Amino acid sequence: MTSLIPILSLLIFLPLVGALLVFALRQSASAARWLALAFGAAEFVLACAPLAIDRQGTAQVGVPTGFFLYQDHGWIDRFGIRFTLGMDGISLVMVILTAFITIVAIIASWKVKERQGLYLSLLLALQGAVQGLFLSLDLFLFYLFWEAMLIPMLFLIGVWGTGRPVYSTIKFFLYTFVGSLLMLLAIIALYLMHGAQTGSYTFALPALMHTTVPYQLGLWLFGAFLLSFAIKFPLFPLHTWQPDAYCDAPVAGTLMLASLLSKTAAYGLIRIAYPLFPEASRALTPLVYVVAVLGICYFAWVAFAQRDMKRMLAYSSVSHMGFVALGIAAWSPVAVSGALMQMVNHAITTGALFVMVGMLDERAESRDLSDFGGVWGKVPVLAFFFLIFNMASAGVPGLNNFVSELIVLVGVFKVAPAAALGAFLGSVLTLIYTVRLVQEVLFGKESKPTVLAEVSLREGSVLVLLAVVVVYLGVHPGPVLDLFKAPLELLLNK
Amino acid sequence: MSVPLSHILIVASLMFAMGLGCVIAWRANVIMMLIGIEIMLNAVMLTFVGGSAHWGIADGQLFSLMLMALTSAEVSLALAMVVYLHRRKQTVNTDRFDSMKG
Amino acid sequence: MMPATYLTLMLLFPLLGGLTCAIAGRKLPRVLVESLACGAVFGSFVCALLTALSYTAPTVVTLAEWFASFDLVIPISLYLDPLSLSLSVMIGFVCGLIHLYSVFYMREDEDYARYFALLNIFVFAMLTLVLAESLPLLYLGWEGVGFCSYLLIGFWYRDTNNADAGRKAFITTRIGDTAFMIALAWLFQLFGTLSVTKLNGMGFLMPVSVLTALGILFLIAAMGKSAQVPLMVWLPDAMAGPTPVSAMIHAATMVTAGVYLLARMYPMISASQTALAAIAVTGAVTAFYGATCALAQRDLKRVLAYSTISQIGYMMLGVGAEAVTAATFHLLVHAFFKALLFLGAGCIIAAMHHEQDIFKMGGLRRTLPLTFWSFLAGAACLAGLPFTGGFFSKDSILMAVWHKGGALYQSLYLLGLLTALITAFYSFRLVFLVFGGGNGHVHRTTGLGVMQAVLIPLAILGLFGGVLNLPGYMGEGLLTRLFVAIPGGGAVEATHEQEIVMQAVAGALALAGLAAAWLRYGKGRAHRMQEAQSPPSPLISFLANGWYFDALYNVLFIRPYRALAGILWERMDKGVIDDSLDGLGKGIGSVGQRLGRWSTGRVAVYLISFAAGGALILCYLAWLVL
Amino acid sequence: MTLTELYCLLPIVITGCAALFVLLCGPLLLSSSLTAIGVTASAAAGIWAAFTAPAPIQCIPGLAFTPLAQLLIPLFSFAAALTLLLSHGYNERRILKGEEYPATVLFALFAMCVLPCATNMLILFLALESVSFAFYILVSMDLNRAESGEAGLKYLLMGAVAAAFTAFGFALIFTGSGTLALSAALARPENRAIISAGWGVLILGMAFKLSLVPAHLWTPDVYQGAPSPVAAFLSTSSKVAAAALLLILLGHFPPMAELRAPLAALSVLSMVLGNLAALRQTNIKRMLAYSSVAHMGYLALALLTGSRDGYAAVLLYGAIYTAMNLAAFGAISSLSFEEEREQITDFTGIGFTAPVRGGVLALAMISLAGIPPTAGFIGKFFIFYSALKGGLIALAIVGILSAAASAYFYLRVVAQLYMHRSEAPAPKPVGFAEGLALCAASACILIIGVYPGPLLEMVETALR
Repeated sequence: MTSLIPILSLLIFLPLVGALLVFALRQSASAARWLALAFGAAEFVLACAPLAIDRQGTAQVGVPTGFFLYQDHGWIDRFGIRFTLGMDGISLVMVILTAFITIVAIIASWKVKERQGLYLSLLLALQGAVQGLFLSLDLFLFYLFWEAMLIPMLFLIGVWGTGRPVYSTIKFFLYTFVGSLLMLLAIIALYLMHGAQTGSYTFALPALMHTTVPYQLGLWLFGAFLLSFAIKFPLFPLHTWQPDAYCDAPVAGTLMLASLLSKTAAYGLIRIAYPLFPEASRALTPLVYVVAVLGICYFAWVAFAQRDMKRMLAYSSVSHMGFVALGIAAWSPVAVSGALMQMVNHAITTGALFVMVGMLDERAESRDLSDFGGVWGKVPVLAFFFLIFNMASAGVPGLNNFVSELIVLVGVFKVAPAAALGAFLGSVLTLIYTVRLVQEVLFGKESKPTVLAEVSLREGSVLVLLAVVVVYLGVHPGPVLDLFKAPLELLLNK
Repeated sequence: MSVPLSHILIVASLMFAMGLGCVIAWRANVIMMLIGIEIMLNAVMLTFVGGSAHWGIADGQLFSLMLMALTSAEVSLALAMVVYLHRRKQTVNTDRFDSMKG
Repeated sequence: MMPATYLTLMLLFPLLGGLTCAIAGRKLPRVLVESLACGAVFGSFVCALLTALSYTAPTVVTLAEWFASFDLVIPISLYLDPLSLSLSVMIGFVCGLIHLYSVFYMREDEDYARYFALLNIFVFAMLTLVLAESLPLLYLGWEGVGFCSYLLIGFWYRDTNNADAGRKAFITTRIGDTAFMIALAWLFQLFGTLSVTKLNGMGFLMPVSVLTALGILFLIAAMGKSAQVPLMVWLPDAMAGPTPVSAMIHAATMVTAGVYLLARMYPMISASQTALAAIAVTGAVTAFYGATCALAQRDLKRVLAYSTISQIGYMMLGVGAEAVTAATFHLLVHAFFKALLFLGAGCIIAAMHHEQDIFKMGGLRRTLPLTFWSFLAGAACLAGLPFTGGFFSKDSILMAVWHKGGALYQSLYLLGLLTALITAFYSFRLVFLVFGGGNGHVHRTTGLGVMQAVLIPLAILGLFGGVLNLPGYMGEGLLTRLFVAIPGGGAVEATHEQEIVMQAVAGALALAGLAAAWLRYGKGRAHRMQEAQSPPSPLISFLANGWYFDALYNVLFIRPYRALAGILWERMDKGVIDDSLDGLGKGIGSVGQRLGRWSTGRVAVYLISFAAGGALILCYLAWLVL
Repeated sequence: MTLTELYCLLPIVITGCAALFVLLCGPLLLSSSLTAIGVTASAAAGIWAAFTAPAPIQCIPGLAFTPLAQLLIPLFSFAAALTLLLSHGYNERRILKGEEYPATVLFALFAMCVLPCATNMLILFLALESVSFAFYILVSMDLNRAESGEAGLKYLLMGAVAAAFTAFGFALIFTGSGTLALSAALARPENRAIISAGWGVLILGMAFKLSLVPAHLWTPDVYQGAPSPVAAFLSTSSKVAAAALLLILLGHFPPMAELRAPLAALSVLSMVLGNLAALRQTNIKRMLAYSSVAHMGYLALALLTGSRDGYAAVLLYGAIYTAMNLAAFGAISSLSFEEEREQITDFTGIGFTAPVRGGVLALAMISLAGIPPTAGFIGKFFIFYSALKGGLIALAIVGILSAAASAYFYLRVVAQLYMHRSEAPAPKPVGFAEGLALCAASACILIIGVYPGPLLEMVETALR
């Protein structure tokens, strides 16, 4: 169904316009802040708008099945590249998630001291690119957004980062860049192959799905896609950019990286790589299982050794992303819906934890575990939220991560019990470092400085927002899971 | 036509190679290098003339004439530069002009 | 009213109470928080009673859908049957009393809001665990109680030891929980459902080997939660929490969840004799282990903790011997008398100004008479003195074991008897050391009145708990009648003579233990007091340190884990992966630099390279063309 | 001469006349008016050419207003105009006075305008060499810096040798085929050896112009020594001109099979060496020189396909590369004051102290690295698309990997611009002319990056 208002384009361009306006207003930090927040909020409203429309609508001519919002414009005719956007349940959830996380990021960057306007403007630009990625149905367009995301991120880490920001940001960039360039070759190869077979040269994803790819070549092409996505994911052993980047990025940067950018990779696997190369993906599935399980356990284990909270969370974040990879690898409806759910939950939980570490860092000017202790006694409200998010991350039922991990594991167990068993082991390891984090920060004797500021209204609002989502998704994730159902049926039956 | 084309080509190639050799070998003196370049261009002209003769058309000669003009322009430019550089560094050894590298 | 309403309210009261305390507790007046928390639990208890009164037949109540993904549908559904009903009544009652007790016990603590919030949420989770019909919901309760236990053990978080104990409990039980999760995933793969009732009904469809494996997974889950060998190490440390917490969580309710789980899944597991045998062996070994360790403890609460381990071992043994009723019976009675003992210990500790070493106590029978009598009742139950509740319940288990027959079960029976003897001995060792002698002095008495008053109903229930399920020769048991409908719930078909003989044996053993304790600690008290000053003998320290399991695990798991974590990070992550990439980058960079050096700055080199390139091309062409 | 022919020739006439006019009347006019005249003339030539229909020119043999000219003349004019704008402020700061400078730029433009119009080898060669001549002078124009003269010498010597090679190539091809006219030239099988030798020599001469390995060694020295605006002009137009020459030749002589391997070798070596050698360069101009080696390697890759797609990719990439490098060198030149700002460390914090110039430089770097949504990405996409379509899979993979490595040194500049603190005072504000040039270049980068349709269309038309 194509509505009168081009919601999909607006979803992409609204943040971009916002970025420009905020950039224009950068001289006045407070104006820039409120404007950015206003754009963030407007985007969120816009992102939620499709919830209100009829999503069952009858199929229309020219619109691929399953997409209840669809837009198609000519763009670069020479190559048959079109500006095609489409929204189904999966992208809807991802779009809402992006809008939500961006709001959190904007509020979390309220106190950025230097060049705040520019900072917020980059955040909005990044949001625009991510939204574009989640909506594009043209492979070229997808790739464009996939790479364009890197630019704002590059600056966010490099300019506002701490530690070794330049090293980290360039490492992050190069890592992802190598992978994505190989993916570009694969995309072009697929495009050429499809063109040669059908005579119509197009990057349209639904059309490309019908390409017959020889098995050997398919392996290579899928390998290129997989490599690119695995780096962004990141999967073991392609992850070493990630702790550095997460650690050195400013709070909002880490939030966007951990909560959204890693999701784009998972989204790419689900939306593009797996459906495009069903045979090749089947063949490489054991590999994905191995790296996913290895990742879950290995990262959880390494996380335990960390002294820097942010680095610990960075490892924790990849460890949890392993469940997403696991779910995708199993490629059964239950497992993939679990993976998608885990993407949402991971974004919320890990994002919240990074925000909280940012708050602690702001207060104590340290992220080293040994500088903390007895925070519970000093700032009980903050500690309360810290505990909740950590428990969510450890998979305590009633909170969000449990649901998705359960679905993934149940789904995976059906297909590959051995992989699921490995992941179960990981859940023990997860708890080990989580309680260590909780204990060293919250419990023990009060360390210096003995007085920390309690959460402010601004921070409180963010935390409450996140906590409500954490609990809601833990108790009643039905509506979100329902959205995944129809698109997954289509994707998996291909 | 008494001289076969192949002979002309062989001579021209040899001249060209010798000119190139001169340019490479006489790096201590820019003037000698310029002479080497002249020899190379002369080989080119010879080829053109030979080609013209072979095909019985004047195009090659025309090219040779143009080359002569070009050469003179080139040499004048080069000599101007030699004078300029000599004034700066008191040498015409090209190996001395190596402040930029890497 | 419908049972659904009662059940919902039963869960909602403590949940809302807990949430209110958690969110607004610090802003509310203390009295309000306390009465809210107690009210919520008593509300729950009332609901449980009402449910019990209106109970007719097992029912499944589906309240809502938790989540659903394709064929994986997880409802929030509750299952009301005699097992869950009896447990929820017990939980409501015991927890209610302990809440009341806590109000006075925690009188001086500033963090009352956190305390009551956790306590209430614990009750909610425990009731969910007991009432759940779908396994994930059961797991929610299962983890929920674990979470509350974690935070309550480390309630006085400023002392790192307390927090460590909480962490240890959480992690150790998580190992068991993982087995639970695996079983859960596997069950879904096998049966396509996670409903307890459906699973129990379909168990027979599967080959016995699969059921054995499932049974063992559930057993591992139970080992974690119920502190059975080899996952028992956390429970003694868990005594770091406030004493009412120990009473409620680590004696009466949460730790018995493992037994409950096995009882709940019994219809399915029971198809596998191997699984049952494993359960029975675990139980018997744990019972023996706990009892021996309790012999040598000096800390009042640790004695009780080991005795809890031991008593739960009995319950497991009961399940393993196909006597679910007996196990449940013991579970209920144990809940009463162990809560009683802990609460009594709490009174003592409060009165002794947080002194927990039993060798520094004495003479309290005069200064704390009420506590003394109640504690004595509890100890009698624990020791299994004839005609106390503990006597009947323990005996019904032992009888079932005997009755099951076979070499294995008979040796387990003997082990059980031996344990019973030891139990009687250490129970009265405790009594004599704490209350005997003359040098009793009490530091604090405020609030003790109510705290001691709470002991009375528990003491009565403990002593006369036997009426819940009297042996066959005294008339049909209440529980047996209730449980007869469920598999494994029927009474053991033994003749009255057999029953009487066996009870006589057990009673005699208990009395023997009492006598031995009297000889050693009643009469020889002064001697023992002196002995306690000197370093303990190897055997004593072996027992006192829980057979050195902690040290063993430390060497086997904890230290390697820590060390490997560091190695993986420094050597593997930073060393191999990252450095090799950095090295690659550096290598490429220096190759580039070298290539850049080709530009020497000398034009002659440029010309030579140019000419060489030309020569190469021409040679190639010549080779190709000529 | 008919009126149509005059119309067609007008761009050449305009630039030629403007060059002479500037040279003759220079002493009488202010430098700003010289710049204005130069820019106006280039703009006029470019716009005129863009809107003139291709037509043959009968009156002058060897010339025709080809579709290729319709694309390339505007492109060269654009580059020349921007160079003049950039040079205006630069020359004032560096005290490069005199009318010779704009006149030489216009001469170069004149020769460049002739080049795509050529229909015979003589004109082609003359045009190409005239371009080089102009650049020999421009490179060594800065008498204040010793490097400038040195660069001129190196360029001249290498250029002369390369010209001899090119001429020898033409001579051999002429001898083998018997005509100088491009349209009539046919590969005669009996002279295959001569013609292929000619091609071999010619390609090497062109490799010098395009700075392909192993004829690339002069590039860093010359870029470093030349005044920055000249480096901008040199690195863009002269390369595109050389590429155009190859295109014209290849378009008329179908490339022979034996040339594939040498071209492939040149391409791979250039891509790899250029990108690797740039990695640790500390001098931004030398870094850009190596980067241009690599970019020309990509171009050679597209040439190698021998397909229409490949040639289109060459032209598109040439155009895009022109915009990118003009922006990059433009930013450097506008940031150079008393001394050339050429060490990468000199750019610390410039992104914030001089936002426009820093931003343009960063944009140029991002575009050179080929990251969307900049033009560089479209160019790279087209190149690798044509390479894959032409079946050059291994080369494409090597190329893309080296391109990935290249991101490192481009980003290093970006990092230097924005991610390091600097105590240095802010540079003086940018002049109008330079600002205009920078904005024009960056606008091109962005517009082509987002909406390359029209340019693609133009490229397609040019190849018809």
